Amino acid sequence: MTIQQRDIGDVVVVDVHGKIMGGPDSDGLKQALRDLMERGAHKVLVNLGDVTWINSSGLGILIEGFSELRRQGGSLKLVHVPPRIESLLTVTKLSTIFESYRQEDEAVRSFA
Amino acid sequence: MTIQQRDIGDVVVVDVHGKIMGGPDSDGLKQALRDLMERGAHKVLVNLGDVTWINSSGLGILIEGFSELRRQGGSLKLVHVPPRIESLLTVTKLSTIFESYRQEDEAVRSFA
Amino acid sequence: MPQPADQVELRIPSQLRYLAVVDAVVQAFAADFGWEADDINNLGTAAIEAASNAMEHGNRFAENTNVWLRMRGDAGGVEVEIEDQGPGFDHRPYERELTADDLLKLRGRGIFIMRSFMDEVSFAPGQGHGTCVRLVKHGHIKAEQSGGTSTGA
Amino acid sequence: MPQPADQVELRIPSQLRYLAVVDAVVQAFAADFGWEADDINNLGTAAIEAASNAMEHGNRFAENTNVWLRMRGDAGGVEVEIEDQGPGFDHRPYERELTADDLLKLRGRGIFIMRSFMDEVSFAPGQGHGTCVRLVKHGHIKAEQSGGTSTGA
Ligand SMILES: Nc1ncnc2c1ncn2[C@@H]1O[C@H](COP(=O)(O)OP(=O)(O)O)[C@@H](O)[C@H]1O
Ligand SMILES: Nc1ncnc2c1ncn2[C@@H]1O[C@H](COP(=O)(O)OP(=O)(O)O)[C@@H](O)[C@H]1O
Repeated sequence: MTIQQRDIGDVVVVDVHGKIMGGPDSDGLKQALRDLMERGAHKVLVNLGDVTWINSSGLGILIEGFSELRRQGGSLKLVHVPPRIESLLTVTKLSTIFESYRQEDEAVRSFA
Repeated sequence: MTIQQRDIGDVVVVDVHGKIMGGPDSDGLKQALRDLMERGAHKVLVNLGDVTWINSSGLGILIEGFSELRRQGGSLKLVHVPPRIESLLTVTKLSTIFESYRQEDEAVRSFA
Repeated sequence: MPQPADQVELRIPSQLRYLAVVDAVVQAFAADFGWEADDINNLGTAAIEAASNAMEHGNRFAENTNVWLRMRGDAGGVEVEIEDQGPGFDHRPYERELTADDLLKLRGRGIFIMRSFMDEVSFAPGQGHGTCVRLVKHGHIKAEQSGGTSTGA
Repeated sequence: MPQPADQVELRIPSQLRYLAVVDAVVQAFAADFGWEADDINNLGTAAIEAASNAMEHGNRFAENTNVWLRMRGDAGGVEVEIEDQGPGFDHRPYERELTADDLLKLRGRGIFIMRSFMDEVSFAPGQGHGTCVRLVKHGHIKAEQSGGTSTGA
Protein backbone atom coordinates (compact mmCIF):
# COMPACT_ATOMS: atom_id res chain seq x y z
CA MET A 1 0.00 0.00 0.00
CA THR A 2 1.18 3.50 -0.84
CA ILE A 3 -0.41 6.80 0.15
CA GLN A 4 -0.09 10.39 -0.95
CA GLN A 5 -1.79 13.50 0.37
CA ARG A 6 -3.03 16.63 -1.34
CA ASP A 7 -4.81 19.72 -0.01
CA ILE A 8 -7.74 21.16 -1.92
CA GLY A 9 -8.73 24.23 0.06
CA ASP A 10 -9.31 22.94 3.57
CA VAL A 11 -10.03 19.41 2.37
CA VAL A 12 -7.21 16.87 2.65
CA VAL A 13 -7.35 14.24 -0.06
CA VAL A 14 -5.63 10.96 0.81
CA ASP A 15 -4.85 8.95 -2.33
CA VAL A 16 -4.41 5.29 -1.49
CA HIS A 17 -2.82 2.85 -3.93
CA GLY A 18 -2.69 -0.93 -3.71
CA LYS A 19 -4.32 -3.13 -1.08
CA ILE A 20 -5.66 -2.14 2.36
CA MET A 21 -5.25 -5.32 4.34
CA GLY A 22 -4.68 -4.30 7.94
CA GLY A 23 -1.49 -5.34 9.72
CA PRO A 24 1.87 -3.66 9.22
CA ASP A 25 1.23 -3.13 5.52
CA SER A 26 -1.47 -0.57 6.31
CA ASP A 27 0.28 1.23 9.15
CA GLY A 28 0.98 4.07 6.73
CA LEU A 29 -2.73 4.77 6.29
CA LYS A 30 -3.49 4.42 10.00
CA GLN A 31 -0.67 6.79 10.86
CA ALA A 32 -1.59 9.27 8.15
CA LEU A 33 -5.17 9.50 9.44
CA ARG A 34 -3.93 9.97 13.02
CA ASP A 35 -1.44 12.65 11.98
CA LEU A 36 -4.14 14.52 10.10
CA MET A 37 -6.33 14.59 13.20
CA GLU A 38 -3.45 15.79 15.36
CA ARG A 39 -2.82 18.55 12.85
CA GLY A 40 -6.48 19.49 13.32
CA ALA A 41 -7.69 18.50 9.86
CA HIS A 42 -11.49 18.17 9.84
CA LYS A 43 -12.29 17.39 6.26
CA VAL A 44 -10.71 14.21 4.98
CA LEU A 45 -11.47 12.64 1.61
CA VAL A 46 -10.07 9.16 1.03
CA ASN A 47 -9.59 8.36 -2.66
CA LEU A 48 -9.96 4.60 -3.19
CA GLY A 49 -9.72 4.78 -6.99
CA ASP A 50 -6.41 2.90 -7.10
CA VAL A 51 -7.18 0.40 -4.36
CA THR A 52 -7.35 -3.15 -5.74
CA TRP A 53 -8.95 -4.65 -2.66
CA ILE A 54 -9.59 -4.12 1.02
CA ASN A 55 -10.29 -6.76 3.66
CA SER A 56 -12.30 -6.48 6.86
CA SER A 57 -9.31 -5.32 8.93
CA GLY A 58 -8.69 -2.68 6.28
CA LEU A 59 -12.30 -1.55 6.70
CA GLY A 60 -11.51 -1.23 10.41
CA ILE A 61 -8.87 1.39 9.63
CA LEU A 62 -11.35 3.48 7.67
CA ILE A 63 -13.95 3.11 10.43
CA GLU A 64 -11.45 4.16 13.08
CA GLY A 65 -10.62 7.29 11.07
CA PHE A 66 -14.30 8.00 10.48
CA SER A 67 -15.27 7.67 14.16
CA GLU A 68 -12.32 9.62 15.46
CA LEU A 69 -12.88 12.48 13.05
CA ARG A 70 -16.60 12.57 13.81
CA ARG A 71 -15.81 12.75 17.52
CA GLN A 72 -13.71 15.83 16.79
CA GLY A 73 -16.47 17.40 14.75
CA GLY A 74 -14.92 16.52 11.40
CA SER A 75 -15.77 14.04 8.71
CA LEU A 76 -14.19 11.37 6.54
CA LYS A 77 -15.71 10.69 3.12
CA LEU A 78 -14.83 8.45 0.21
CA VAL A 79 -14.37 9.06 -3.49
CA HIS A 80 -13.85 6.81 -6.54
CA VAL A 81 -14.90 3.62 -4.73
CA PRO A 82 -14.27 0.68 -7.11
CA PRO A 83 -17.15 -1.79 -7.61
CA ARG A 84 -15.36 -4.48 -5.64
CA ILE A 85 -15.15 -2.27 -2.53
CA GLU A 86 -18.65 -0.92 -3.13
CA SER A 87 -19.99 -4.48 -2.73
CA LEU A 88 -18.16 -4.81 0.55
CA LEU A 89 -19.51 -1.50 1.88
CA THR A 90 -23.00 -2.52 0.84
CA VAL A 91 -23.13 -5.93 2.53
CA THR A 92 -21.56 -4.56 5.71
CA LYS A 93 -24.01 -1.61 5.63
CA LEU A 94 -21.03 0.70 5.96
CA SER A 95 -22.41 2.42 2.89
CA THR A 96 -25.04 3.88 5.24
CA ILE A 97 -22.39 5.74 7.20
CA PHE A 98 -19.62 6.53 4.71
CA GLU A 99 -20.61 9.30 2.31
CA SER A 100 -19.18 8.30 -1.02
CA TYR A 101 -18.83 10.28 -4.27
CA ARG A 102 -18.08 9.49 -7.87
CA GLN A 103 -16.34 12.74 -8.67
CA GLU A 104 -13.68 14.45 -6.66
CA ASP A 105 -14.97 18.01 -7.19
CA GLU A 106 -18.43 16.96 -6.09
CA ALA A 107 -16.92 15.31 -2.99
CA VAL A 108 -14.86 18.39 -2.15
CA ARG A 109 -17.90 20.68 -2.51
CA SER A 110 -19.92 18.44 -0.17
CA PHE A 111 -17.69 19.40 2.76
CA ALA A 112 -18.48 23.13 2.41
CA MET B 1 -10.14 -18.23 -25.65
CA THR B 2 -12.92 -16.74 -27.72
CA ILE B 3 -12.79 -15.55 -31.31
CA GLN B 4 -14.95 -13.41 -33.54
CA GLN B 5 -14.56 -12.52 -37.19
CA ARG B 6 -15.33 -9.38 -39.13
CA ASP B 7 -14.86 -8.45 -42.79
CA ILE B 8 -13.49 -5.04 -43.71
CA GLY B 9 -13.51 -5.01 -47.49
CA ASP B 10 -11.53 -8.10 -48.47
CA VAL B 11 -9.64 -8.16 -45.17
CA VAL B 12 -10.84 -10.63 -42.54
CA VAL B 13 -10.25 -9.39 -39.01
CA VAL B 14 -10.02 -12.14 -36.38
CA ASP B 15 -10.60 -10.71 -32.89
CA VAL B 16 -9.13 -13.02 -30.27
CA HIS B 17 -10.03 -12.70 -26.58
CA GLY B 18 -8.38 -14.41 -23.63
CA LYS B 19 -5.31 -16.62 -23.69
CA ILE B 20 -3.72 -18.41 -26.65
CA MET B 21 -2.14 -21.43 -25.04
CA GLY B 22 -2.13 -24.17 -27.63
CA GLY B 23 -3.90 -27.46 -26.91
CA PRO B 24 -7.67 -27.92 -27.10
CA ASP B 25 -8.32 -24.45 -25.73
CA SER B 26 -6.98 -22.89 -28.92
CA ASP B 27 -8.54 -25.27 -31.44
CA GLY B 28 -11.04 -22.54 -32.26
CA LEU B 29 -8.31 -20.25 -33.55
CA LYS B 30 -6.54 -23.04 -35.44
CA GLN B 31 -9.77 -24.09 -37.06
CA ALA B 32 -10.81 -20.52 -37.87
CA LEU B 33 -7.51 -19.87 -39.66
CA ARG B 34 -7.83 -23.12 -41.62
CA ASP B 35 -11.45 -22.36 -42.56
CA LEU B 36 -10.46 -18.91 -43.78
CA MET B 37 -7.82 -20.40 -46.06
CA GLU B 38 -10.25 -22.98 -47.43
CA ARG B 39 -12.69 -20.18 -48.15
CA GLY B 40 -9.84 -18.56 -50.11
CA ALA B 41 -9.27 -15.60 -47.79
CA HIS B 42 -5.90 -14.02 -48.51
CA LYS B 43 -5.79 -11.06 -46.19
CA VAL B 44 -6.05 -11.95 -42.54
CA LEU B 45 -5.56 -9.50 -39.69
CA VAL B 46 -5.36 -11.01 -36.21
CA ASN B 47 -6.37 -8.55 -33.48
CA LEU B 48 -4.50 -9.42 -30.26
CA GLY B 49 -5.77 -6.39 -28.32
CA ASP B 50 -7.79 -8.52 -25.89
CA VAL B 51 -5.30 -11.35 -25.53
CA THR B 52 -3.92 -11.51 -21.98
CA TRP B 53 -1.08 -13.86 -22.84
CA ILE B 54 0.18 -16.34 -25.38
CA ASN B 55 2.66 -19.16 -24.85
CA SER B 56 5.08 -20.74 -27.28
CA SER B 57 2.55 -23.30 -28.53
CA GLY B 58 0.14 -20.42 -29.10
CA LEU B 59 2.83 -18.71 -31.17
CA GLY B 60 2.99 -21.93 -33.18
CA ILE B 61 -0.66 -21.48 -34.20
CA LEU B 62 0.01 -17.98 -35.50
CA ILE B 63 3.13 -19.18 -37.34
CA GLU B 64 1.21 -22.03 -38.94
CA GLY B 65 -1.43 -19.59 -40.17
CA PHE B 66 1.24 -17.19 -41.38
CA SER B 67 3.18 -19.83 -43.33
CA GLU B 68 0.13 -21.46 -44.83
CA LEU B 69 -1.29 -18.15 -46.00
CA ARG B 70 2.04 -17.08 -47.44
CA ARG B 71 2.26 -20.35 -49.35
CA GLN B 72 -1.13 -19.51 -50.87
CA GLY B 73 0.01 -16.01 -51.79
CA GLY B 74 -1.82 -14.35 -48.92
CA SER B 75 -0.67 -12.76 -45.70
CA LEU B 76 -1.39 -12.76 -42.00
CA LYS B 77 -0.68 -9.58 -40.02
CA LEU B 78 -1.18 -8.49 -36.44
CA VAL B 79 -2.81 -5.47 -34.85
CA HIS B 80 -3.04 -4.13 -31.27
CA VAL B 81 -0.25 -6.34 -29.96
CA PRO B 82 -0.09 -5.84 -26.15
CA PRO B 83 3.36 -5.10 -24.64
CA ARG B 84 3.53 -8.53 -23.06
CA ILE B 85 3.18 -10.27 -26.43
CA GLU B 86 5.42 -7.70 -28.12
CA SER B 87 8.26 -8.80 -25.79
CA LEU B 88 7.71 -12.39 -26.80
CA LEU B 89 7.73 -11.57 -30.53
CA THR B 90 10.90 -9.57 -30.05
CA VAL B 91 12.97 -12.20 -28.23
CA THR B 92 11.84 -14.94 -30.62
CA LYS B 93 12.60 -12.63 -33.59
CA LEU B 94 9.10 -13.35 -34.85
CA SER B 95 8.71 -9.57 -34.99
CA THR B 96 10.91 -9.74 -38.09
CA ILE B 97 8.32 -11.81 -39.95
CA PHE B 98 4.96 -10.72 -38.54
CA GLU B 99 3.94 -7.27 -39.75
CA SER B 100 2.29 -5.60 -36.81
CA TYR B 101 0.26 -2.39 -36.59
CA ARG B 102 -0.95 -0.12 -33.84
CA GLN B 103 -4.12 1.01 -35.58
CA GLU B 104 -6.64 -1.15 -37.33
CA ASP B 105 -7.26 1.23 -40.24
CA GLU B 106 -3.55 1.49 -40.91
CA ALA B 107 -3.30 -2.32 -40.82
CA VAL B 108 -6.23 -2.75 -43.21
CA ARG B 109 -4.75 -0.20 -45.66
CA SER B 110 -1.41 -2.05 -45.61
CA PHE B 111 -2.97 -5.04 -47.39
CA ALA B 112 -4.06 -2.94 -50.38
CA MET C 1 -17.01 -35.01 -5.73
CA PRO C 2 -13.99 -34.52 -7.99
CA GLN C 3 -10.79 -36.46 -7.34
CA PRO C 4 -8.00 -34.58 -5.59
CA ALA C 5 -6.13 -34.66 -8.91
CA ASP C 6 -8.69 -32.19 -10.21
CA GLN C 7 -7.96 -29.66 -7.59
CA VAL C 8 -5.51 -26.84 -7.24
CA GLU C 9 -3.68 -26.54 -3.94
CA LEU C 10 -1.76 -23.55 -2.60
CA ARG C 11 0.37 -23.35 0.52
CA ILE C 12 1.43 -19.96 1.87
CA PRO C 13 3.21 -18.78 5.03
CA SER C 14 1.14 -16.87 7.61
CA GLN C 15 2.01 -13.44 6.29
CA LEU C 16 -0.61 -10.99 5.13
CA ARG C 17 1.33 -10.12 1.99
CA TYR C 18 0.47 -13.55 0.59
CA LEU C 19 -3.25 -12.72 0.70
CA ALA C 20 -2.68 -11.21 -2.73
CA VAL C 21 -1.64 -14.66 -3.95
CA VAL C 22 -4.84 -16.18 -2.50
CA ASP C 23 -6.92 -13.60 -4.34
CA ALA C 24 -5.00 -14.19 -7.57
CA VAL C 25 -5.37 -17.98 -7.47
CA VAL C 26 -9.07 -17.91 -6.75
CA GLN C 27 -9.79 -15.32 -9.41
CA ALA C 28 -7.58 -16.96 -12.06
CA PHE C 29 -9.25 -20.33 -11.41
CA ALA C 30 -12.67 -18.83 -12.10
CA ALA C 31 -11.64 -16.26 -14.72
CA ASP C 32 -12.84 -18.19 -17.76
CA PHE C 33 -16.17 -19.38 -16.37
CA GLY C 34 -18.01 -16.44 -17.89
CA TRP C 35 -19.24 -15.37 -14.46
CA GLU C 36 -20.31 -11.86 -13.54
CA ALA C 37 -17.32 -9.75 -12.46
CA ASP C 38 -19.02 -9.24 -9.08
CA ASP C 39 -19.14 -12.96 -8.40
CA ILE C 40 -15.45 -13.39 -9.12
CA ASN C 41 -14.48 -10.37 -7.02
CA ASN C 42 -16.64 -11.49 -4.13
CA LEU C 43 -15.21 -14.99 -4.26
CA GLY C 44 -11.75 -13.43 -4.00
CA THR C 45 -12.86 -11.23 -1.12
CA ALA C 46 -14.34 -14.17 0.82
CA ALA C 47 -11.18 -16.22 0.29
CA ILE C 48 -9.08 -13.30 1.53
CA GLU C 49 -11.23 -13.08 4.69
CA ALA C 50 -10.92 -16.79 5.36
CA ALA C 51 -7.16 -16.71 4.78
CA SER C 52 -6.76 -13.58 6.96
CA ASN C 53 -8.53 -15.40 9.80
CA ALA C 54 -6.44 -18.52 9.25
CA MET C 55 -3.23 -16.50 9.57
CA GLU C 56 -4.30 -14.23 12.42
CA HIS C 57 -6.67 -16.24 14.61
CA GLY C 58 -5.67 -19.75 13.57
CA ASN C 59 -1.90 -19.55 13.25
CA ARG C 60 -1.48 -16.31 15.27
CA PHE C 61 1.02 -15.26 12.64
CA ALA C 62 3.47 -17.77 14.09
CA GLU C 63 6.61 -18.25 12.03
CA ASN C 64 6.81 -21.53 10.17
CA THR C 65 3.04 -21.93 10.12
CA ASN C 66 1.22 -22.24 6.84
CA VAL C 67 -2.22 -21.80 5.37
CA TRP C 68 -3.51 -24.21 2.71
CA LEU C 69 -6.01 -23.37 0.02
CA ARG C 70 -7.64 -26.10 -2.05
CA MET C 71 -9.95 -25.25 -4.93
CA ARG C 72 -11.99 -27.32 -7.35
CA GLY C 73 -15.00 -26.92 -9.57
CA ASP C 74 -16.14 -25.52 -12.87
CA ALA C 75 -18.47 -22.93 -14.34
CA GLY C 76 -21.33 -24.60 -12.45
CA GLY C 77 -19.77 -23.80 -9.09
CA VAL C 78 -16.57 -23.88 -7.10
CA GLU C 79 -15.50 -25.06 -3.69
CA VAL C 80 -12.62 -23.42 -1.83
CA GLU C 81 -11.17 -24.84 1.38
CA ILE C 82 -8.86 -22.81 3.56
CA GLU C 83 -7.08 -24.58 6.36
CA ASP C 84 -4.83 -23.43 9.18
CA GLN C 85 -2.77 -25.04 11.95
CA GLY C 86 -4.58 -23.34 14.83
CA PRO C 87 -6.54 -24.71 17.79
CA GLY C 88 -9.91 -24.61 16.02
CA PHE C 89 -12.79 -22.50 17.33
CA ASP C 90 -16.52 -22.48 17.94
CA HIS C 91 -18.02 -20.58 15.04
CA ARG C 92 -21.60 -20.62 16.37
CA PRO C 93 -21.42 -17.24 18.14
CA TYR C 94 -20.54 -15.68 14.79
CA GLU C 95 -23.52 -17.13 12.93
CA ARG C 96 -25.59 -13.98 13.23
CA GLU C 97 -26.63 -10.88 11.38
CA LEU C 98 -24.77 -7.70 12.21
CA THR C 99 -26.85 -5.21 14.21
CA ALA C 100 -26.79 -1.43 14.40
CA ASP C 101 -24.47 -1.77 17.38
CA ASP C 102 -21.95 -3.63 15.28
CA LEU C 103 -21.89 -1.01 12.56
CA LEU C 104 -18.92 1.00 13.80
CA LYS C 105 -16.96 -1.81 15.44
CA LEU C 106 -13.45 -2.09 14.10
CA ARG C 107 -13.47 -5.88 13.79
CA GLY C 108 -15.83 -8.83 13.64
CA ARG C 109 -17.01 -8.70 10.02
CA GLY C 110 -14.97 -11.48 8.39
CA ILE C 111 -17.32 -14.43 8.79
CA PHE C 112 -20.31 -12.22 8.06
CA ILE C 113 -18.68 -11.10 4.78
CA MET C 114 -17.96 -14.72 3.80
CA ARG C 115 -21.60 -15.67 4.40
CA SER C 116 -22.87 -12.65 2.51
CA PHE C 117 -20.78 -13.33 -0.58
CA MET C 118 -20.86 -17.15 -0.71
CA ASP C 119 -23.64 -19.66 -1.20
CA GLU C 120 -22.31 -21.92 1.55
CA VAL C 121 -19.79 -21.39 4.34
CA SER C 122 -18.95 -24.17 6.74
CA PHE C 123 -16.29 -24.86 9.35
CA ALA C 124 -14.78 -28.23 10.13
CA PRO C 125 -11.62 -29.65 11.65
CA GLY C 126 -8.85 -29.63 9.05
CA GLN C 127 -6.79 -32.56 7.83
CA GLY C 128 -4.23 -31.52 10.46
CA HIS C 129 -5.47 -30.01 13.74
CA GLY C 130 -6.64 -26.58 12.64
CA THR C 131 -9.78 -25.10 11.20
CA CYS C 132 -10.90 -25.77 7.64
CA VAL C 133 -13.30 -23.21 6.21
CA ARG C 134 -15.23 -24.37 3.18
CA LEU C 135 -16.64 -21.79 0.78
CA VAL C 136 -19.03 -22.71 -2.04
CA LYS C 137 -20.02 -20.32 -4.80
CA HIS C 138 -22.32 -20.79 -7.78
CA GLY C 139 -21.56 -17.88 -10.07
CA HIS C 140 -24.03 -16.16 -12.35
CA ILE C 141 -23.20 -16.46 -16.02
CA LYS C 142 -22.75 -13.04 -17.60
CA ALA C 143 -25.90 -11.94 -19.39
CA GLU C 144 -24.34 -10.50 -22.57
CA GLN C 145 -22.37 -13.25 -24.20
CA SER C 146 -19.64 -12.22 -26.60
CA GLY C 147 -21.21 -14.23 -29.42
CA GLY C 148 -17.83 -15.66 -30.47
CA THR C 149 -16.66 -19.22 -30.49
CA SER C 150 -15.43 -20.21 -27.06
CA THR C 151 -13.41 -23.29 -26.38
CA GLY C 152 -11.83 -24.59 -23.23
CA ALA C 153 -12.53 -24.06 -19.57
CA MET D 1 18.59 -19.35 1.21
CA PRO D 2 15.19 -18.75 2.83
CA GLN D 3 13.52 -21.50 4.81
CA PRO D 4 10.71 -23.43 3.11
CA ALA D 5 8.31 -21.61 5.41
CA ASP D 6 9.05 -18.47 3.45
CA GLN D 7 7.97 -19.95 0.20
CA VAL D 8 4.70 -20.25 -1.61
CA GLU D 9 3.86 -23.62 -3.11
CA LEU D 10 1.24 -24.40 -5.74
CA ARG D 11 0.14 -27.80 -6.99
CA ILE D 12 -1.92 -28.07 -10.17
CA PRO D 13 -3.16 -30.94 -12.33
CA SER D 14 -1.56 -31.37 -15.79
CA GLN D 15 -4.20 -29.36 -17.63
CA LEU D 16 -3.36 -26.32 -19.68
CA ARG D 17 -6.22 -24.33 -18.20
CA TYR D 18 -4.31 -24.12 -14.92
CA LEU D 19 -1.48 -22.23 -16.62
CA ALA D 20 -3.53 -19.13 -15.86
CA VAL D 21 -3.18 -19.94 -12.16
CA VAL D 22 0.60 -20.28 -12.54
CA ASP D 23 0.74 -16.87 -14.19
CA ALA D 24 -1.47 -15.35 -11.50
CA VAL D 25 0.57 -16.72 -8.59
CA VAL D 26 3.89 -15.62 -9.99
CA GLN D 27 2.64 -12.14 -10.86
CA ALA D 28 0.80 -11.63 -7.55
CA PHE D 29 3.89 -12.70 -5.62
CA ALA D 30 5.98 -10.03 -7.36
CA ALA D 31 3.27 -7.40 -7.78
CA ASP D 32 4.34 -5.15 -4.91
CA PHE D 33 8.08 -5.25 -5.56
CA GLY D 34 7.95 -2.06 -7.59
CA TRP D 35 9.42 -3.88 -10.60
CA GLU D 36 8.99 -2.77 -14.19
CA ALA D 37 5.80 -4.17 -15.70
CA ASP D 38 7.91 -5.93 -18.35
CA ASP D 39 9.85 -7.85 -15.73
CA ILE D 40 6.70 -9.10 -14.05
CA ASN D 41 5.07 -10.06 -17.34
CA ASN D 42 8.18 -11.85 -18.54
CA LEU D 43 8.48 -13.74 -15.27
CA GLY D 44 4.90 -14.91 -15.76
CA THR D 45 5.60 -15.89 -19.35
CA ALA D 46 8.70 -17.91 -18.39
CA ALA D 47 6.78 -19.70 -15.64
CA ILE D 48 3.99 -20.52 -18.10
CA GLU D 49 6.55 -22.01 -20.52
CA ALA D 50 8.12 -24.12 -17.79
CA ALA D 51 4.73 -25.31 -16.58
CA SER D 52 3.55 -26.04 -20.15
CA ASN D 53 6.62 -28.24 -20.64
CA ALA D 54 6.09 -29.94 -17.30
CA MET D 55 2.51 -30.85 -18.26
CA GLU D 56 3.17 -31.80 -21.87
CA HIS D 57 6.67 -33.28 -22.03
CA GLY D 58 7.12 -34.22 -18.38
CA ASN D 59 3.71 -35.58 -17.40
CA ARG D 60 2.42 -36.15 -20.97
CA PHE D 61 -0.88 -34.75 -19.76
CA ALA D 62 -1.48 -38.00 -17.86
CA GLU D 63 -4.47 -37.93 -15.56
CA ASN D 64 -3.65 -37.77 -11.88
CA THR D 65 -0.26 -36.19 -12.53
CA ASN D 66 0.58 -32.84 -11.02
CA VAL D 67 2.92 -29.95 -11.49
CA TRP D 68 4.43 -28.16 -8.48
CA LEU D 69 5.49 -24.54 -8.38
CA ARG D 70 7.57 -23.20 -5.51
CA MET D 71 8.41 -19.52 -5.29
CA ARG D 72 10.44 -17.46 -2.85
CA GLY D 73 12.26 -14.16 -2.78
CA ASP D 74 11.75 -10.45 -2.44
CA ALA D 75 12.19 -7.21 -4.37
CA GLY D 76 15.88 -8.10 -4.78
CA GLY D 77 15.05 -11.19 -6.78
CA VAL D 78 12.87 -14.27 -6.94
CA GLU D 79 13.39 -17.95 -7.53
CA VAL D 80 10.67 -20.11 -9.09
CA GLU D 81 10.92 -23.90 -9.26
CA ILE D 82 8.59 -25.91 -11.45
CA GLU D 83 8.60 -29.64 -11.03
CA ASP D 84 6.90 -32.50 -12.87
CA GLN D 85 6.58 -36.25 -12.51
CA GLY D 86 8.13 -37.12 -15.86
CA PRO D 87 11.17 -39.16 -16.83
CA GLY D 88 13.56 -36.18 -16.85
CA PHE D 89 15.43 -35.13 -20.01
CA ASP D 90 18.76 -33.94 -21.30
CA HIS D 91 18.42 -30.20 -21.69
CA ARG D 92 21.86 -29.67 -23.31
CA PRO D 93 20.64 -29.91 -26.93
CA TYR D 94 18.31 -26.99 -26.17
CA GLU D 95 21.02 -24.71 -24.79
CA ARG D 96 21.49 -22.83 -28.04
CA GLU D 97 20.51 -19.69 -29.84
CA LEU D 98 17.71 -19.95 -32.36
CA THR D 99 18.90 -19.68 -35.96
CA ALA D 100 17.21 -18.39 -39.11
CA ASP D 101 16.17 -21.98 -39.82
CA ASP D 102 14.27 -22.12 -36.55
CA LEU D 103 12.34 -18.94 -37.20
CA LEU D 104 9.23 -20.50 -38.71
CA LYS D 105 9.23 -23.78 -36.81
CA LEU D 106 6.01 -24.37 -34.95
CA ARG D 107 7.63 -25.58 -31.72
CA GLY D 108 10.94 -25.53 -29.89
CA ARG D 109 10.95 -22.04 -28.38
CA GLY D 110 10.02 -22.70 -24.74
CA ILE D 111 13.44 -23.12 -23.19
CA PHE D 112 14.82 -20.34 -25.36
CA ILE D 113 12.08 -17.98 -24.10
CA MET D 114 12.81 -18.90 -20.48
CA ARG D 115 16.50 -18.13 -20.97
CA SER D 116 15.75 -14.87 -22.74
CA PHE D 117 13.46 -13.58 -20.01
CA MET D 118 15.18 -14.91 -16.88
CA ASP D 119 18.58 -14.22 -15.32
CA GLU D 120 19.17 -17.91 -14.62
CA VAL D 121 17.51 -21.09 -15.86
CA SER D 122 18.67 -24.48 -14.68
CA PHE D 123 17.39 -28.04 -14.80
CA ALA D 124 17.81 -30.63 -12.10
CA PRO D 125 16.14 -33.82 -10.94
CA GLY D 126 13.08 -32.98 -8.84
CA GLN D 127 12.31 -34.06 -5.30
CA GLY D 128 10.34 -36.92 -6.86
CA HIS D 129 11.57 -38.41 -10.14
CA GLY D 130 10.76 -35.68 -12.62
CA THR D 131 12.40 -32.55 -13.88
CA CYS D 132 12.73 -29.44 -11.76
CA VAL D 133 13.27 -26.22 -13.69
CA ARG D 134 14.65 -23.34 -11.65
CA LEU D 135 14.07 -19.79 -12.83
CA VAL D 136 15.78 -16.80 -11.21
CA LYS D 137 14.83 -13.21 -11.94
CA HIS D 138 16.22 -9.95 -10.57
CA GLY D 139 13.68 -7.33 -11.51
CA HIS D 140 14.44 -3.71 -12.33
CA ILE D 141 12.90 -1.24 -9.93
CA LYS D 142 10.56 1.15 -11.73
CA ALA D 143 12.33 4.42 -12.51
CA GLU D 144 9.53 6.84 -11.59
CA GLN D 145 8.66 6.26 -7.94
CA SER D 146 5.25 7.41 -6.78
CA GLY D 147 6.75 9.60 -4.08
CA GLY D 148 4.19 8.37 -1.54
CA THR D 149 4.76 6.49 1.67
CA SER D 150 5.04 2.81 0.96
CA THR D 151 4.87 0.16 3.62
CA GLY D 152 4.97 -3.58 3.40
CA ALA D 153 6.24 -5.99 0.78
N1 LIG E 1 -9.46 -19.84 11.58
C1 LIG E 1 -9.81 -19.44 12.83
N2 LIG E 1 -9.21 -20.00 13.91
C2 LIG E 1 -9.55 -19.62 15.17
N3 LIG E 1 -10.47 -18.66 15.41
C3 LIG E 1 -11.10 -18.07 14.39
C4 LIG E 1 -10.80 -18.42 13.04
N4 LIG E 1 -11.58 -17.67 12.24
C5 LIG E 1 -12.31 -16.88 13.03
N5 LIG E 1 -12.04 -17.11 14.34
C6 LIG E 1 -12.68 -16.46 15.50
O1 LIG E 1 -13.89 -15.89 15.09
C7 LIG E 1 -13.90 -14.49 15.38
C8 LIG E 1 -14.71 -13.72 14.35
O2 LIG E 1 -14.04 -13.73 13.11
P1 LIG E 1 -14.41 -12.66 12.01
O3 LIG E 1 -15.87 -12.60 11.86
O4 LIG E 1 -13.61 -12.98 10.79
O5 LIG E 1 -13.94 -11.23 12.58
P2 LIG E 1 -12.49 -10.73 13.03
O6 LIG E 1 -11.48 -11.57 12.34
O7 LIG E 1 -12.46 -9.31 12.61
O8 LIG E 1 -12.45 -10.86 14.52
C9 LIG E 1 -12.44 -14.09 15.46
O9 LIG E 1 -12.24 -12.94 16.24
C10 LIG E 1 -11.81 -15.33 16.07
O10 LIG E 1 -11.98 -15.34 17.46
N1 LIG F 1 9.85 -30.97 -18.24
C1 LIG F 1 10.31 -31.68 -19.30
N2 LIG F 1 10.33 -33.02 -19.27
C2 LIG F 1 10.77 -33.73 -20.35
N3 LIG F 1 11.21 -33.17 -21.49
C3 LIG F 1 11.21 -31.82 -21.58
C4 LIG F 1 10.76 -31.01 -20.50
N4 LIG F 1 10.86 -29.70 -20.88
C5 LIG F 1 11.36 -29.72 -22.14
N5 LIG F 1 11.58 -30.99 -22.57
C6 LIG F 1 12.13 -31.39 -23.88
O1 LIG F 1 12.81 -30.28 -24.44
C7 LIG F 1 12.27 -29.99 -25.73
C8 LIG F 1 12.35 -28.48 -26.00
O2 LIG F 1 11.44 -27.78 -25.18
P1 LIG F 1 10.98 -26.32 -25.56
O3 LIG F 1 12.20 -25.51 -25.91
O4 LIG F 1 10.15 -25.81 -24.45
O5 LIG F 1 10.14 -26.45 -26.90
P2 LIG F 1 8.77 -27.26 -27.16
O6 LIG F 1 8.10 -27.48 -25.84
O7 LIG F 1 7.98 -26.40 -28.07
O8 LIG F 1 9.20 -28.54 -27.82
C9 LIG F 1 10.86 -30.54 -25.71
O9 LIG F 1 10.38 -30.83 -27.01
C10 LIG F 1 11.05 -31.80 -24.88
O10 LIG F 1 11.56 -32.86 -25.65
